[in-house]
Amino acid sequence: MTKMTGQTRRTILKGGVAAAAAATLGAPTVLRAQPAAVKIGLLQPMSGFLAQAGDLASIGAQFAVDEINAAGGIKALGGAQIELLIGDSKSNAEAGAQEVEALNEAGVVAIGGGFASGISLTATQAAARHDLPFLVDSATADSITGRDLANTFRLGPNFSMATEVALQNLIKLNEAAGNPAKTVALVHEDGLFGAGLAQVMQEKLPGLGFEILETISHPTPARDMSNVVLRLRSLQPDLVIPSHYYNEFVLMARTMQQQRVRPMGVYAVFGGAASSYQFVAEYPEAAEGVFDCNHWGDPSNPTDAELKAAVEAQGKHYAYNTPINYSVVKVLAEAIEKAGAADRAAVTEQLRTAEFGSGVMPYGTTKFGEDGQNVNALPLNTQVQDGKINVIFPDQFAQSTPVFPVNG
Amino acid sequence: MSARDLLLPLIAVLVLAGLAFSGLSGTLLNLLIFMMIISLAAQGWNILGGFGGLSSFGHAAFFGTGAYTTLILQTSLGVNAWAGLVAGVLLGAAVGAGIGFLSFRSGLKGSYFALITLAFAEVLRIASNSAPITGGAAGILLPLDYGFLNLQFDDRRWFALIAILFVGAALALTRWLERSRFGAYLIAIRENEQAAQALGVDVFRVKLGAITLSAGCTALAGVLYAQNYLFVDAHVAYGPWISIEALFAAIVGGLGTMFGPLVGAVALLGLGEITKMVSGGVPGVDLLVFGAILILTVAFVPGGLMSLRQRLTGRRRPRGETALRSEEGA
Amino acid sequence: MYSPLIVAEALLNGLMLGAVYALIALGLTLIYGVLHIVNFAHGALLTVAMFGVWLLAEHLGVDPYLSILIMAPAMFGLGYAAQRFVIGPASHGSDNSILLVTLGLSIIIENGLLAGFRSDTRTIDTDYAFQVVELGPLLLSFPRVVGLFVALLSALVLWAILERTDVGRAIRAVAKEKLGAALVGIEVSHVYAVTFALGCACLAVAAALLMPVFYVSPTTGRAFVLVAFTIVVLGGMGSIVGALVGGLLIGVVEAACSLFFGDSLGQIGIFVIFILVLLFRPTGLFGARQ
Amino acid sequence: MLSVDGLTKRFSGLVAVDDASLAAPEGRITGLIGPNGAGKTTLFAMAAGFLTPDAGTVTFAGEDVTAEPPHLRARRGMARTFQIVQPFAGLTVRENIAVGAHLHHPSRAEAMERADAIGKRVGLAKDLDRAAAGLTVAGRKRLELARALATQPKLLLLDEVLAGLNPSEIRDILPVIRAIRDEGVTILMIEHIMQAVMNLCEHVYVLAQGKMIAEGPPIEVSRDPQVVEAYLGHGAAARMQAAGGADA
Repeated sequence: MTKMTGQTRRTILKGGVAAAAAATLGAPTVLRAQPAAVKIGLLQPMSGFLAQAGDLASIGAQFAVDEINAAGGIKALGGAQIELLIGDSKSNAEAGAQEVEALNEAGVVAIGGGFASGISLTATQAAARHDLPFLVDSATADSITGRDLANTFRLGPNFSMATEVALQNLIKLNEAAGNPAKTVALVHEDGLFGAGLAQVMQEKLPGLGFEILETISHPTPARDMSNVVLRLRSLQPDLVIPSHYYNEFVLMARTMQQQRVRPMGVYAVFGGAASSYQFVAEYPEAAEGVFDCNHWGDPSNPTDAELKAAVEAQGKHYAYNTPINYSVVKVLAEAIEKAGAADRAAVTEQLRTAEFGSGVMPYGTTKFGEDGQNVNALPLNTQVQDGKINVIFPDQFAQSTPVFPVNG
Repeated sequence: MSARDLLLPLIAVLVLAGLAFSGLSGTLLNLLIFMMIISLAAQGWNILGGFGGLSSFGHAAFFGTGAYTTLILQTSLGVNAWAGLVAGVLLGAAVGAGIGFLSFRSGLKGSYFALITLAFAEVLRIASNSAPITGGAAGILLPLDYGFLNLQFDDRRWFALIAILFVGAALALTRWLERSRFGAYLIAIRENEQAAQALGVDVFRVKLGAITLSAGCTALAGVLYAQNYLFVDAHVAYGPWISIEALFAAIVGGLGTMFGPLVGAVALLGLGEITKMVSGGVPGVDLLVFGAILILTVAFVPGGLMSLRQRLTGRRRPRGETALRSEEGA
Repeated sequence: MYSPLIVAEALLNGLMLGAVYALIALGLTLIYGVLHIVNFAHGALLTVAMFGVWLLAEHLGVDPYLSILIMAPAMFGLGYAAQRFVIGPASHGSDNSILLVTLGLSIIIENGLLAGFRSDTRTIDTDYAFQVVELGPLLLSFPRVVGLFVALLSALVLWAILERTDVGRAIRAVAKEKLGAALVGIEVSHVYAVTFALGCACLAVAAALLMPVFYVSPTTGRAFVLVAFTIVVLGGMGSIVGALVGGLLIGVVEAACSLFFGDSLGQIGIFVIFILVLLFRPTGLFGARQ
Repeated sequence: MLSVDGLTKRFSGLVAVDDASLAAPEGRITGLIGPNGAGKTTLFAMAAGFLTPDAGTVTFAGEDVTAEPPHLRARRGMARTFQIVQPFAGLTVRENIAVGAHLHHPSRAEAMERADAIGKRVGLAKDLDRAAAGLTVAGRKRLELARALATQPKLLLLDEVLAGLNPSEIRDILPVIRAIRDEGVTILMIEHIMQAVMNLCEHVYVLAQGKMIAEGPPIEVSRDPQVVEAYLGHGAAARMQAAGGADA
């Protein structure tokens, strides 16, 4: 890792007041005579039940910052370095909003991240109070960008976009195998994420020729998945479409293995574990063959492999949080570059009108629509094959062909 | 209650308002607002737990009802925020009366009362997490729209001022409790229910009145919370965190005293910020300190911070102490 | 709606999990029966025991079931110290204070674990975690079958301790007549602490039974503590038999609820039972009428 | 003023009070005596509404109050003290008495004023600002009495207010009780101390094993050999006569 030089400019905000105090005590040490550093905020759950996601996200964001700084910083500002301030949303919406206030006070030009929909909803609104541009990473609720908030943008795809792609690909998958799958069971966590996704599926699947046998909900955290799996055993659906967070996904997959429930496919949309290398590494048998339609880095982009290596160098398992937050920082830096000033309004204006790269995400050019949603955002379909997570759709990114039905 | 009785609440309001307008940074102003909200919740808790000796572990039930009510009315019926506030307080009070009716009719007190309030709050949390009217797990988001009628202000000092005024009103309410027959009856019940009954106190009605007032006050805190963050979900509204914060602030500050909950909220949240700063943001350390303070308070200063002041000035009023120990004789 | 086979298996699952619930509730009800306190820190202490089991497995490679031999004495000691040196002295014997002190204790434990271990969920991977015992057409989870038998065995051991040992006799004496026991020379605060410690040892066993199939994070105990309270109230505060029967019953009810109403609403079922019992039969099914 | 007719109370099979009747006529001091465990306090609790009888009626000032809860009886003018004193431990003596005074004085200031006056009358003048928890046994007994008096009762039910006091303390409090009677308050008292019963009561009831076995003027009852031998123990009659003779 040659790019991670000594000047890591990562500061974790130590609580709201501490940040304010730090801000008044003067900027951190600046090497040599340089233009004032540009501060970018990253809001992630560094603690709480989503802490793993926040950790992976911060690695990606820091990687981007180091890369940009090593390449000479923001050129339009005379090579100003970027300083990344990480705010801990503590995995809850209220703390997220409070951290936005702290980041505002610390003088950031823009904020990226959010991760969960609930947190992103309040955080973007808190940022709007200060006209602070906020680029949401992977939070998927449609409503995040549908609220006339001029400061709010989203890099990744929303629910509607993702489910549309996921269903198209599902049909393709099924057709290629001669349409063996006809019945579906939906298993979802009862939070914003899982319930929202299940609702979309319930509306769309019947029109596409699938029969929904049952929709099973469970709370997060779940103590036990054996009843859920028992119901699956009784229903014998061709497909199981789950939407839950990491632990529950793992619990369900392992219990299915135990109870010998083997549907034609487990087809996750934004699956909590289905495209996580931790799951694949720890429970290869349970993970084998699982499909996911999720945020995912472009496998043909060499930086993606570098990010994976950087994560693994810290003894952690790679997941999508790293590449998408890498890309969030890249897009924000580009917007600052284009604005030519570390000015919130100017950056917002650029985000609204200009076009950007998409970092390591497979979006081509990033262009934000009227509502702030990246119109080119695209989830990728992956499948766990022989202990590796391979992209199977769309074709231009595909690393291998899908195996379906899995139990055949 | 005389005009003189209102002097102290008035001074408190002036000091706090002066602080709000003293050019605090945004973060500190937010902290002040949050302190006022927790203070209100704790002031509500104090009416039942401090004056009435009935420790509730489920004040979230009232807080959440206040928060949800105002946001639901505003987002789906277009009611203005002030009407939402009134409705939130009334509905919160009604939930309090309902829970009180069931619990007190069955004669629950002590641990049983604490546990049943906790269970009610949990039922509400689970239900609101899936009911469509509360937005299910998504919660309810109130759009940003500044204006006095919307109870949203571009300059947050005004919001702080409104919160401070409500805290002042709750202080006055507490002072009234200390000066009224209702309050005397409530304290009498805390100290000895049977003796109070023998003296003509309608125990059931006084308790019911206390939980209704208490719930209304905590519901108001919920309304302000919702109005401040413009968002609630099941965890924020009905989660155990607020029940615990309310109880902490009231006990640490001084049970059954007028200023206890306010002092407790300011001290605990202030300390929480300092702990976070010192611990370098290690999660949990601030709450760990809270827990230790709670135990130390119960063990060594059962009268709370307010009793420390009285000890220093030599006045003795062992109220809080007996509030904690009231069950001994029963 | 479901085949009888599935229903039978679900109910059996519930019964087996209920046995572990019963073990958790056993500690709680024992403490209540003798000390007359509601130990709000019970869930947090369970979490401590689960982390203990996890640490032993993760760093020393100790099998979760074998770790009972280490964890039960360790939790016994911890429980003894907690009651003798913290809860007892700090709460001056009043009901309300004890409730608050144990609440404070649970917050300290939860957040201490949070600071030390963060909120990640930890699991133990064992070969047998997802093995099944085939009982005719039924597939029963091996760890649950173990859970059922070990939990029942532990209850038996606890009963034997209470009935057949000197310390057990002292505990029963204190439970019945504190003053009288003190007068005949029993050191009440010691007996209190031993009782509390026994309750914690039950938690250690429960933790070891849970860990192969469950995960632990600093707040895991919360999910169990309200279930345990429900069982204790249902069985009658202080009744050992009540806790056992109540635990098995709640396990089955939970399984049935979640099979027919889904896991999300199945949770409400337990709280509703809890509230109804408190309101209409606060002495529980096996408690003495007051 | 008060009459109870055929009161019966059972506790899980045991009959604590069995078909007991008594009357406390207006303006007089009536006594209720009996050996320990006779059911006197249970009978009292039913009269004041703290227990519901299984059978029988309680009539107060001509109205049936059997089903009324205690606080409503208190409002009618029935006040009681407890055998085991029940002070509001955390409050001052004045505040304690004021709770009783509040029954007819909603204003805090008035209630406090009344409390002062009543406190002085029962001899607690110098203790008014003390915490009730800090009182001596005698002080607590006086406080019980003061609180009950503060409700301005028509009928006072006194449950062993003299128990635990030393002779000089008893001598101090007897005139206080008599003065209360002289103001027109009817009194029904449970008492163990025979000296006091002979001294104060105009009429006495004897309860034993839940049954009313005798009634009449104290002298007569004390001379009833059946009462003496069966319920007050050997030699008690002689003691009572001696006490009564010396004082009356």
